[in-house]
Amino acid sequence: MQVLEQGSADYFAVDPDGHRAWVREHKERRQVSKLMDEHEAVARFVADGDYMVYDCNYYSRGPSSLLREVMRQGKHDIWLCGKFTYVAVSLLVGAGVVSAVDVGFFGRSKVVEDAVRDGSLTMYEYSNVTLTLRLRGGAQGLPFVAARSWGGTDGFEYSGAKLVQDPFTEKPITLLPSLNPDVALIHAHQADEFGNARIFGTGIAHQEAAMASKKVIISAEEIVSAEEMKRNPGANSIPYYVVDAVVEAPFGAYPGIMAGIYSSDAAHIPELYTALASDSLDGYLDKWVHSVGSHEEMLAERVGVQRLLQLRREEIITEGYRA
Amino acid sequence: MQVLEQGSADYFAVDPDGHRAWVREHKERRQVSKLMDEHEAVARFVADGDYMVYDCNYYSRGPSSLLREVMRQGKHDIWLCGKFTYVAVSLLVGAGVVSAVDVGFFGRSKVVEDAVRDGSLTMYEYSNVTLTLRLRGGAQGLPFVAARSWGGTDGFEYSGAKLVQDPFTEKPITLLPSLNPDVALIHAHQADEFGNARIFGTGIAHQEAAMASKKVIISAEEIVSAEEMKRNPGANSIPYYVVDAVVEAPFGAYPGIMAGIYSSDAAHIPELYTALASDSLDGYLDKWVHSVGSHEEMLAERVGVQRLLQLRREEIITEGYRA
Amino acid sequence: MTAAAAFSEREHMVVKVARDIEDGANYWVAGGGGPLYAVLLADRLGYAKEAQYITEDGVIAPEAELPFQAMGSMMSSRAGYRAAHWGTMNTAGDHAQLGYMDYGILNTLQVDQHGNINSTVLGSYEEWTRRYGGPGGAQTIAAQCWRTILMTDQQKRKFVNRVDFISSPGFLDGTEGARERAGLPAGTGPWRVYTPWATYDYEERKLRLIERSPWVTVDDILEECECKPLLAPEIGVSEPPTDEELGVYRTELDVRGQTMDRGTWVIKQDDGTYQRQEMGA
Amino acid sequence: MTAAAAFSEREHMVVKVARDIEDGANYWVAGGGGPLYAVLLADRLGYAKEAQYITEDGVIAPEAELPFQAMGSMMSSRAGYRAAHWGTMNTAGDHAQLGYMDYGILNTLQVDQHGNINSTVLGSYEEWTRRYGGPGGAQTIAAQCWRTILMTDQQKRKFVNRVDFISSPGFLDGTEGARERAGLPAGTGPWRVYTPWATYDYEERKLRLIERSPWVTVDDILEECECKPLLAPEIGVSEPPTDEELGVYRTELDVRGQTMDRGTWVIKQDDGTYQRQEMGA
Repeated sequence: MQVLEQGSADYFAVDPDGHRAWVREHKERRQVSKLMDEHEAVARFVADGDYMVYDCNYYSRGPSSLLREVMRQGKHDIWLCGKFTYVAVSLLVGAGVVSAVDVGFFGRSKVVEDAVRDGSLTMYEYSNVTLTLRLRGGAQGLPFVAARSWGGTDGFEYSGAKLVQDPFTEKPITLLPSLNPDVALIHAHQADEFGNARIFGTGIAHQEAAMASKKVIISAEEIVSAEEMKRNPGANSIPYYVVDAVVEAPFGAYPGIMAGIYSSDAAHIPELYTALASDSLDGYLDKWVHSVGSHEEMLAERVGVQRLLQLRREEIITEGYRA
Repeated sequence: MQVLEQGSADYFAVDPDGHRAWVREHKERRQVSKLMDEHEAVARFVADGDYMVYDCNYYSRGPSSLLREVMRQGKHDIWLCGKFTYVAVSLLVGAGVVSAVDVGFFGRSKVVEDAVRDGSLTMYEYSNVTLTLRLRGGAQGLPFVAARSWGGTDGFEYSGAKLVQDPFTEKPITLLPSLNPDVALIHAHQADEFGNARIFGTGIAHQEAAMASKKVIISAEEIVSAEEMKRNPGANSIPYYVVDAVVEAPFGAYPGIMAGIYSSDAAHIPELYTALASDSLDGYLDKWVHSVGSHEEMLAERVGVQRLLQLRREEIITEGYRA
Repeated sequence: MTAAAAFSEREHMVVKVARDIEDGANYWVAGGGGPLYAVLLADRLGYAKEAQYITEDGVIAPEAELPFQAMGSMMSSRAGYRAAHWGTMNTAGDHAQLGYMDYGILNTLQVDQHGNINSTVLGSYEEWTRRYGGPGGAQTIAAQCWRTILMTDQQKRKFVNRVDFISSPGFLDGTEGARERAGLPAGTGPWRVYTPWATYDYEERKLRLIERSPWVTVDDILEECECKPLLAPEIGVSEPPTDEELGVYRTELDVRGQTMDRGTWVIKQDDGTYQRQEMGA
Repeated sequence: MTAAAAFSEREHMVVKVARDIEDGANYWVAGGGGPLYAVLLADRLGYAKEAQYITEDGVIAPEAELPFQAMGSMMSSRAGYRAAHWGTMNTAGDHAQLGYMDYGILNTLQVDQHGNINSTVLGSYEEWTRRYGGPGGAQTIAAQCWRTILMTDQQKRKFVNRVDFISSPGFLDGTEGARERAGLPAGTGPWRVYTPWATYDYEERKLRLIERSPWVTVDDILEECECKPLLAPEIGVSEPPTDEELGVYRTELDVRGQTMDRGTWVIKQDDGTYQRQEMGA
């Protein structure tokens, strides 16, 4: 199985045996409460220098309240898994959190261009599916994952991929290095105190991200009893023993949609775009992140009850978003 | 990526491009009715010489009525994916259907030993998970799947596996050839006429088997409307466009359990074991397969209403087995 | 069906794609906007009621509740309404890798004579002038769907000899078997490029002009191509959109005017010819 | 707790395993019977209330509704009752490959001095005398759980120098790093073997006797080993089961007498010693 070509870029090191050792030493197999507030969860489980993944994005079931807390705590030197993300990359870069991005897709912005230009941000090239595949490989405890895509692109050269000769068909095939992120942030519809979590609707790679990562923070719209979760185990997306922290976060996806519960805040989008089109995100970040002490304070001071109720009212479709 | 060792056995040929071509040409992308009776489904979609996979087994949510129809129609020269199967391998071998088995696990029997000894049955060595992994590879359109297991066994030599040097970690790792079976038989709790199917509870590799296979027959306890299936898309295990035939088969798992609907028939098990312990299964097969024209006739003539109602009554747990 | 009196050029492009949607085929549509609208328009107008689409987040064959909210064309309850199946991104990727996607439809920033697609940088990779957001889902769509359809504007800087960066694969260097040598599935690749002015196919893996819009000449088109496409023996003329097509498009799909408010409009003249008119002019 | 007056030797073995279950650890249990009963017994007796188990069909941490029906220890509603998660076989395999399984417990047919396991053939592969059903889940359990526990009978033909066929991996040829060279995860391997007469661990990857049952001598055990195990400096003596242990075991778990009805029984004598007695004798 000959290596025919390989990318020349650095990639986040893959080490399945090291990951297994971490799991063995750090993952709690007892069913114990992991409930904590967002401040404690991010302080304990997001470290400067971590490789971080989050599922979905700032507009759609993303862990927006956790992302704001990461910015509020001034985490830095984060290597980000930038799959299927519109504005979150720009926000985190603008807040000084990020020093490297594995690019799947992000919304172009001046703040990102400036950071790349001044050398404070390094880009590694992938695509959405190659990143979700890398997470799949990590979620399965494997060092790599095969793909019949990615070969032939110029991104290949700026990635950690290798083109090898498949020893079965003798055709060329791409191997992507697996990802075991240091930390995953995932927003769920429901979770219990142990970390069992339910996500309804589609997803990008929430199960893969949770299974692949060393540390997992779940925020949830609703904390339900473990007894309730056990009544429908087939609806449970993520099992407790991979989860390190559970944060109650109603409207945690704000300003994004939480399908079946509330709509996205259409009024917020132009505000964000205006900020992104400018030289600096400081005004936006000050208003929505730094000038409030917590997610709840942001909801109370910046959004308000009436708007929140209105967002719930606008989400008229609920079919399929209940266990 | 050097091949360090490889098994010397034949394996069912892996050809992802050939499979893609089959999918393109044969899989119906329209939402059309595929409802048919078991006779037509098996006559049209199980061919002599096929590689066949079924999910679960004769005691637990297996496609028992379809397996009996395969025997009734005298299919032969079938290469069987023998994962997680107790008596089904022996039944199919005893009925003259099978000429090769990829062994994951089966219940030892005289009929299998005799067939191997007289050369009419060839065994290839795998394990349960290596077979479900091979199906996963097939379900993902890949030629192989990596595993950190199977190396070091004597079965390795009698399989299609290869031990290669992982070009990322430089450690040895096993590659298993993917499986794209010719035909999959899967029993579901619910299906609609187009082939969308719901399976509740655990499974062995029902989604992988369906996605990996060229032809897919779904039998279901209940045919529900497509409208009903669309009310909870997250509960739908298998999408219509991979399915070729839908067969209504109440008590289709008999004598096995259909979790949440009916219990296994405890009285049937000793009868089957007695047959398996003897030299021939002819008596058992005659009674349960050949002397009845259909699954419904078997239920009516050999089981009876009272027993069926009793089996429903015995299945007291239903939590989690409804959408 | 009445030919519309006024429409944007981009609306014309979406309508052209909608008319070419193959009934009974599967489409993997990238993101929102034109690609998704084209498939939905074909359905709503009855052109291809049995074509189905899959989105990047693993929605299979939904009955989308229109219109979408802003940023709501994926991962929203409206977008996923009454689907056959809800999966994830890897579901969509697996099904594409298995060959279930007859077509992929993409918007693109820059395309070259061999159908390669750039959504990464303008300029060289090390000395870029603009940094874009990467291939997203397009890379997998372009690699694995049987036929890839591109939608883009007809501008010289968008039709280049060689894209600045291959973010998503076309026919690569254009030689026979180049995709297969790069590890991509056999028999896949670019199929059509639609612009507001023109439609292209490929001959021997090289872009070929097959149709023009009635308000432009072949020379106008070639003027807006750095890479000179091959020319089909006969260059067809596309039918402008009808009132019926635009009615559905504007009221149910592009309700926020994403394709309507930008670019150039076309006005039908009394003599039956069409005149381009810049927005705001 | 009262020492039981009469019990089967296999019951003794299951109770020994149950007492050694580590609280707060994850167990991947193979199939039904002894392995599953040992973990459930540890839970019901309060020895390890926070140990959890995973089954081959992907049930994680169930509150199993006992007793099971025949053939109902997997893929049944009782077996999966009130679990934290319902997955599939690949779920169990993935979690094991990721290192979430502290222990695996297996019944086995034949084991050798390095903990290799045979469940395929007796005799050579080409000229076998008995053909068994293959490794099933045991191969993955033995390859990937951190520590593998075996349960088997103490018979000379079961404890051999080299198993006729390695269906599931132990320490392979016993050399250091042999498992890693075969592509298995680092730091895994055989941990204990329990029989009705004896308990073994491994020293330098070789079987070592550490405990005997009170009704047998070390010589009795060695007599029933083709492969001669190492001997621990002190050989402990196992505690026979108590009435409490057997009460739970017989009424809730082994209700059809799978381990009770076969093999040899042990009767406590008035002088406190134990006497073996063949069933039916």
